[in-house]
Amino acid sequence: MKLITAIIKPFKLDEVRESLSALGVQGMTVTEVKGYGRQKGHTEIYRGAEYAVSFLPKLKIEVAVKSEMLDAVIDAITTKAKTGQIGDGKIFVTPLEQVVRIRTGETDGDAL
Amino acid sequence: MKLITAIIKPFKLDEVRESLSALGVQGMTVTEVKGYGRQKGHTEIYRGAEYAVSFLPKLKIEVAVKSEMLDAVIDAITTKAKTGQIGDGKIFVTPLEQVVRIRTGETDGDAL
Amino acid sequence: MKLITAIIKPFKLDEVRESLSALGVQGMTVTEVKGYGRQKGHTEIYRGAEYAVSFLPKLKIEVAVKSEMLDAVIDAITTKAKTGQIGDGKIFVTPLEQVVRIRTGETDGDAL
Amino acid sequence: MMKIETLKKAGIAGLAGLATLAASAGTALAAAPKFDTGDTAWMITSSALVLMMTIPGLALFYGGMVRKKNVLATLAQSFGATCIITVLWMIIGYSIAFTTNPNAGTNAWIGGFGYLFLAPMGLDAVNSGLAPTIPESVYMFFQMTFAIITPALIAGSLADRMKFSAFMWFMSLWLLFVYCPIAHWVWGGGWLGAMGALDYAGGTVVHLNAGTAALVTCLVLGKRIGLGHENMSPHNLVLSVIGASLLWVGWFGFNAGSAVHADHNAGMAAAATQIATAAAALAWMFAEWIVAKKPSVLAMISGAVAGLVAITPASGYVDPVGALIIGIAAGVACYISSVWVKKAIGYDDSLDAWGVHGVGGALGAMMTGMFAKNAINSGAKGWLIDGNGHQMLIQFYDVAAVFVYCGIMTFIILKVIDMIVGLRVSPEVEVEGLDINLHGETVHD
Amino acid sequence: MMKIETLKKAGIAGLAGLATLAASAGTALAAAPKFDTGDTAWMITSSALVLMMTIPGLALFYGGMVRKKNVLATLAQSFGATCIITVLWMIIGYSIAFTTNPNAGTNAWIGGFGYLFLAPMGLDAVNSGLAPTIPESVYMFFQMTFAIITPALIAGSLADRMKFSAFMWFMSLWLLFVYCPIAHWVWGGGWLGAMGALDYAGGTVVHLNAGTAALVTCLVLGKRIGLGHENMSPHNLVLSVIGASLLWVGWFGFNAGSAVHADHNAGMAAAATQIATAAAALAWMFAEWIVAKKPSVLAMISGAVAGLVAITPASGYVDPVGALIIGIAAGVACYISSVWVKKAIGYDDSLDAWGVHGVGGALGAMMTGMFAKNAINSGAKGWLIDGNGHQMLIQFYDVAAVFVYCGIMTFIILKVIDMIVGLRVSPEVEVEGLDINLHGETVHD
Amino acid sequence: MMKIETLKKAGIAGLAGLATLAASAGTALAAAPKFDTGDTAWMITSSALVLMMTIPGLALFYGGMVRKKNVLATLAQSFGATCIITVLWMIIGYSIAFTTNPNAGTNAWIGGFGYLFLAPMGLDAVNSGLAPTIPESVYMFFQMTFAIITPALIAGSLADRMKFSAFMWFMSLWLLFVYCPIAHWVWGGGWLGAMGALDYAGGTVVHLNAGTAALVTCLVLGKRIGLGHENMSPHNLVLSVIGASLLWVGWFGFNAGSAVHADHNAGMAAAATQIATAAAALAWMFAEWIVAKKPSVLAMISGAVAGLVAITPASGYVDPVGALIIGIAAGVACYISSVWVKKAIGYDDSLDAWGVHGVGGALGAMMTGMFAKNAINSGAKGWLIDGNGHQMLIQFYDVAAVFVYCGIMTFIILKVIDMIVGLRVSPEVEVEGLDINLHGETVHD
Ligand SMILES: Nc1ncnc2c1ncn2[C@@H]1O[C@H](COP(=O)(O)OP(=O)(O)O)[C@@H](O)[C@H]1O
Ligand SMILES: Nc1ncnc2c1ncn2[C@@H]1O[C@H](COP(=O)(O)OP(=O)(O)O)[C@@H](O)[C@H]1O
Ligand SMILES: Nc1ncnc2c1ncn2[C@@H]1O[C@H](COP(=O)(O)OP(=O)(O)O)[C@@H](O)[C@H]1O
Repeated sequence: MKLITAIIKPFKLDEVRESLSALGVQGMTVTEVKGYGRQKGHTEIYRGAEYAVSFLPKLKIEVAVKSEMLDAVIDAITTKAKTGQIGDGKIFVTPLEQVVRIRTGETDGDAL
Repeated sequence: MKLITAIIKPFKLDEVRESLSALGVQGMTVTEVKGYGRQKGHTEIYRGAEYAVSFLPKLKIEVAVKSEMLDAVIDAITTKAKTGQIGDGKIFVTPLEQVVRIRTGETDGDAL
Repeated sequence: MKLITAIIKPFKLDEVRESLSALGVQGMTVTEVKGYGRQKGHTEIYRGAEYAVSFLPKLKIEVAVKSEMLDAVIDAITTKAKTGQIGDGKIFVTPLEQVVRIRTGETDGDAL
Repeated sequence: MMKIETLKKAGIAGLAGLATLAASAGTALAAAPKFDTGDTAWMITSSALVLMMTIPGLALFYGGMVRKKNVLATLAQSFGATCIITVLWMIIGYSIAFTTNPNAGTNAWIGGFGYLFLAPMGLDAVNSGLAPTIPESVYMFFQMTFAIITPALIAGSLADRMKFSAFMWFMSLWLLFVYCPIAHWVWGGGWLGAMGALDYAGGTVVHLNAGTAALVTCLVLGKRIGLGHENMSPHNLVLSVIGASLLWVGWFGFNAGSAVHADHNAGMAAAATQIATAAAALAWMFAEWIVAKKPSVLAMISGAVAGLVAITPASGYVDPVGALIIGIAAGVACYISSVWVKKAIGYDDSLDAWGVHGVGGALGAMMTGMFAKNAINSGAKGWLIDGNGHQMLIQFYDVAAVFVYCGIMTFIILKVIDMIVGLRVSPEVEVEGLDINLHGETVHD
Repeated sequence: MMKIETLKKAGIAGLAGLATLAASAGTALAAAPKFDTGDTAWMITSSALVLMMTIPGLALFYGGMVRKKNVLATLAQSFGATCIITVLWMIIGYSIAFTTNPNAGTNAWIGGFGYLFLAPMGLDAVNSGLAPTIPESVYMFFQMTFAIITPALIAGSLADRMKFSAFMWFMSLWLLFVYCPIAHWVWGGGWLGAMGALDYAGGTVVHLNAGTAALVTCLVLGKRIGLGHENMSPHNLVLSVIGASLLWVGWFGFNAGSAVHADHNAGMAAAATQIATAAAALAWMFAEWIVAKKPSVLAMISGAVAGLVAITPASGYVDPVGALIIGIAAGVACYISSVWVKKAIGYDDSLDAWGVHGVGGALGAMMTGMFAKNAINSGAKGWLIDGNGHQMLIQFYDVAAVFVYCGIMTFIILKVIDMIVGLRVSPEVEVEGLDINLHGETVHD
Repeated sequence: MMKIETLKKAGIAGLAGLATLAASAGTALAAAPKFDTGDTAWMITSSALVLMMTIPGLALFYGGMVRKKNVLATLAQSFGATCIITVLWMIIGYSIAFTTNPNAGTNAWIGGFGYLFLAPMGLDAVNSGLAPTIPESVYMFFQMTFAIITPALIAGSLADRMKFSAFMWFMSLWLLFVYCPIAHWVWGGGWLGAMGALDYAGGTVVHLNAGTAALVTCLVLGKRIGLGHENMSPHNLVLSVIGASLLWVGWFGFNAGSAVHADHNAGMAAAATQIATAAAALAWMFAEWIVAKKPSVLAMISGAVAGLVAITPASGYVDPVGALIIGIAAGVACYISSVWVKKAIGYDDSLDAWGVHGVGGALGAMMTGMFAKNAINSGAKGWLIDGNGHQMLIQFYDVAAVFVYCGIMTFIILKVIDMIVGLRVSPEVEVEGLDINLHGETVHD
């Protein structure tokens, strides 16, 4: 199994979620994060002075999937989260050795 | 070593933390997240219209442990975080290649 | 590639970010988290009663890097985030199998 | 306002009235008019209360209802309107709205231009027709606070998407070309007042007027991006509850202050206001409780504001029972307009400025005609109690005149501004939020 | 209230007094009573200030102290209470509390039923016994704001766990069966007032009364889930500080307004209120600073409210030094009751409605007997300064009567409601939060 | 304040004046003075409004501007100052500031000591020189609210880094050794008033005074850790907007209340205040819009406060046009001082207490000399309109005297406190936040 971690622009969440559901992904976990990268941050004004805010609000989506679904999911996220502008985000894939569903104790595939 | 990531219901945190301390786990990192899954979300009312909030507040607990402690920890979390209702959450296990304690520079086992 | 996850004290963020940029790391993702560990928490007063807050505010920094940069980055974080006091935090390294840049679809090295 | 009342009084009665006032305020013959300290105390207090309705009252009521990314921009609208209108009112607004035009014919439509920059307003100046017992400085200030909140109310329908520069232009032009004339028509000696329209504190001049402008504005601007699928429920109702509460408290300056005396009319207006507001809040709350199964906090505070709006024109003319009925009607009517009608027709009146102020103001104006009671206000004769059905017609003329004139003028003003500076922010700005893009600030958390 | 005073005055003095008032308000012989504009201005202002105490004052004071998941539900309680009580007061409350029952015997216990829906309250109506110089519409409104905040105070002990429907029932029944009778006993012409009990603005009628009900309510409801191990400290003291500040500011309408005149009694009451409040805030703050090593913000604002409560019955009767002593005593006593006694006995008075209002109200009532000064209020003779020890006994009767009657009636009312709609939410709802479950809303962040 | 006015009036005029006042307030010969109910109503209201300026007004204005970790500590400063100053004012402050010292020579510098604990202040007491038509209890309370906000304003420059214990000491000593003497010099019968300095509501006594102390304090304390590279922009401008709005609303009690009558002077002061405030807000906003390309919300509210400050000394002396000019000047001047001068010189006046109150107060005092108009206030003759250039010199003496005396005394007081309890928190505490460390509380979210 794989753990897919995607950093996306906040207002893209709904579209991404829908397309993943369409693929049969039954769940995901979302975290509000601040991202730093090529995309330039905003400047806040304070007493006439400008202050550069280099961290931008992003959303981190974590999805655990069976290995065979990996490409489909990556594909769905990339197409839905893309705007073509700098700052669209990244997708990271890490190995997932074990999954447990707390409610039932089911493990791995059955737990997703 | 392993990195255990558990998604649980917020009000279960204290119980889980206590049972982990009991096992000798010395630390953990907790993040407020929003979860999407089988558990149905709430509906917010706005001007008489209902709006479905599909993401529910959850807590993500990350615990780095020595491999030999893995099962004990998973076990502790499952028992403590379980309510039996849909939405209790999941546990994900990922391989952890290296750990460093910033304060001392100690690594791996000693860093936990 | 590796995914480096560091838990640090909040006010150390700027220093760490600068030293990573200096190393040529082009991006990172930061999350506000609550940490539990050896460092003692605060006590809130409420109606004259003291209540121990065992979780302390920390920042989690996630940086995806090419394997060859791993040590340099770990080194930079450790030196910049260190205060020598308990609670400086940890660095976790996990394997990273795949990276995609959503905007361009570039993968792995090119995506960082 | 006192006006109607005084107008209608037979000369003698009128004189008598003024005499008494003068008497209770000391000798009327002194070179400098002797003002009534009680009336003056109450009217300065009322002015401060009405100012509080806009900042922070209205600012918070609206600010809590938008999404978090736009909260500061929404506060900036109420605050900015307060500032620009204050200055314009001092320069010309008061003059054209509340002073008499030397040409009687012209005076039916617009006031005089002799008070520019308030130049003639000396220490002892008095607006003898409209506020005989207090210094004109106080009356000018009291009316200024009405001139401030009326345009500011419009912001409810344009929330989340208008440029700040365009907004400031809009407030300025709308004040001069819509509010000032209409205020003069009804209160300042113009044709609607002469016709006998009853509008104690501004059901048509303030609320229907702002509501109509709000409706036109949201139609001109178009819908917000994401409306329908994105969650646009209030980001922080705590702010809205503070705002609604301060609107309620401040409204006593608005309605009871419109007596322009600290007297029995003011007292009755205060009582009617309190009763109608509570009744409307309960009506809307129960309506939603029945339909949506839950009594939302937004329902309670929206209902309260609906009640305040509807009782505004009636406050000095109706008795407690009349107020109770008007309140209940307002709560239900505004609930229907804001929840059902809006959805049915599909315009994006973001925070229901038309649904609450437009509908509530028109309803209140008509019900004033129904429940006005001569025993409560010698300046009025209503339909149901005093059998003066003709008043309903006058009220209708008032409503129609304000709706038509305001609607057309607002449309023109918006089109002009759109050509010059543009009305709406870019989609990127709208999606990312107005706070950081228009004002370079955000609420940290 | 003036009442006691007027009661006690010998006929002649009384007439003289009224004469002067009438005089200063113009000819007393006019068909319609001529009201004093200054008194009227002050009493409308006072009513608005007292309303502000409940919304947004009390709503925020309580709302900031609960956990974030319950903040909107807590605001809804203050706001909902304001609405339902306003309507009930207009329908029957004022009549049974502040009008005279034709049957003298019955009048000792309850007022008349002639004022239902305020039908007889015309434009020139005046409550000559209780408020001779202002329109009755104003006095009715002023007393309404007291009737609103008293039940609303109870919400402090039932926070985080009561159904909204049950709460609305509770407010309604408690107003009619507990507040109205007791208000009549002390202020409306009933037996406690006749006996000579001194309660200037409501130490027993308002605070001990609400506090006692709060104590009974939290005992009947039981403790909150998680009490003891879960962190239940205030989620946002910024809101509580705003609330406490507005309570403080509004309280001048409460205490100085109880003079029912803009006169020296009102002035002295205002001064006493300010002094006692500050002294109590410092007393509680220092007490905690010494014990818990830190001066918490909650300590300061709780102490301020404790001082406001304790000076309420005394405000029009004591001099500045008396106020200072009462304030210090209140700060320490309420600190002990809220922090130590509560923990010792173990009831869950969530926000210390009993600890502050019950204890502070009773303490204030007794200390009023001690420090009342005839030179400050001709209607009172206290123990320490005027040597009238008997007053202490009267004050004790007052305290005992309110405590016993309120305690029993509150218990009965709660049991009845529990049988019909149920008092407490389900454990799931309590754990997950009242905002989303009862009102379908949350504060986004 | 009335004082100057009365002082300057020729004996006869003066008597006449008092006579009229007395007349309008009933017979002056009665054993007990008959107070004017309208004036009394207005002055109690004004006192409540000015208290509201500090809590919650100033508390929120400052609280929203600091970083989130220090918001509660900042509120605690305004609230704590309110409490400690109230008690000290009752014990000795009022006596030395506003009562006459038996020794005429000494009286030029400090008031009498006969009013300790307000012991002589009976029910009918009146401060006949300064407030002839209201009870002294009211006047004492009104002046108390000025004594509260002045030291509290200083907190703007010491935010984020001072110990709470040191702060409470500072407030206490500064009140007694700086505010009370200066208030006596200008208003209480001291030498500056006698010299003819015009300061209607406190441009020098309140704002320049607090601003100067703020400047000295931030210089003594040193800069905040992280200044320059860390983001120290306001954490929640919603709070600051509420605060600025309540300051604005409350300021009518401050300026119009300084007429000590509900009369034409009060009315004119209110009008001038409103106009200058709006003009200044727009001036600062446009200045920033031009320079930084965006009109920030902070610019609007800072400008409004700058206008309120600058019009304070002038409010009762200038006409609307004068007010407009003063407002515009204040907005631009305070923008420059807070944004450019501060950066150039490099002191860390955290929230610009000096930049706004010091600069605005001094500017206002001088412009009062320029625009004071005898036709608006018979007690004043200004330079530009009345051709009395000499007034500019008097105003300058006033400014210089306050700046020098306050600067020196503040420095000494701070040094003494630093030796005894220490002024600044430890770096750890400063970095981690004052809320949790000084008060054991945090805002949960
Ligand atoms: N090396 C990295 N490690 C972790 N997160 C990263 C990394 N680089 C970028 N990110 C995340 O991806 C977001 C977008 O990256 P950015 O360089 O701004 O644009 P793009 O995705 O178009 O290259 C950043 O805001 C950050 O949250
Ligand atoms: N595939 C997944 N990847 C990541 N997180 C998931 C996934 N499925 C569920 N979750 C997380 O687990 C939580 C509980 O899952 P849910 O399906 O609602 O109930 P249950 O755990 O009983 O199956 C979700 O709210 C979400 O945060
Ligand atoms: N086993 C662990 N798993 C995950 N996070 C941990 C673990 N141990 C510590 N942490 C994180 O590191 C932070 C610092 O650890 P702590 O023991 O307090 O001090 P130190 O890093 O000096 O040992 C904690 O607050 C927590 O966020």
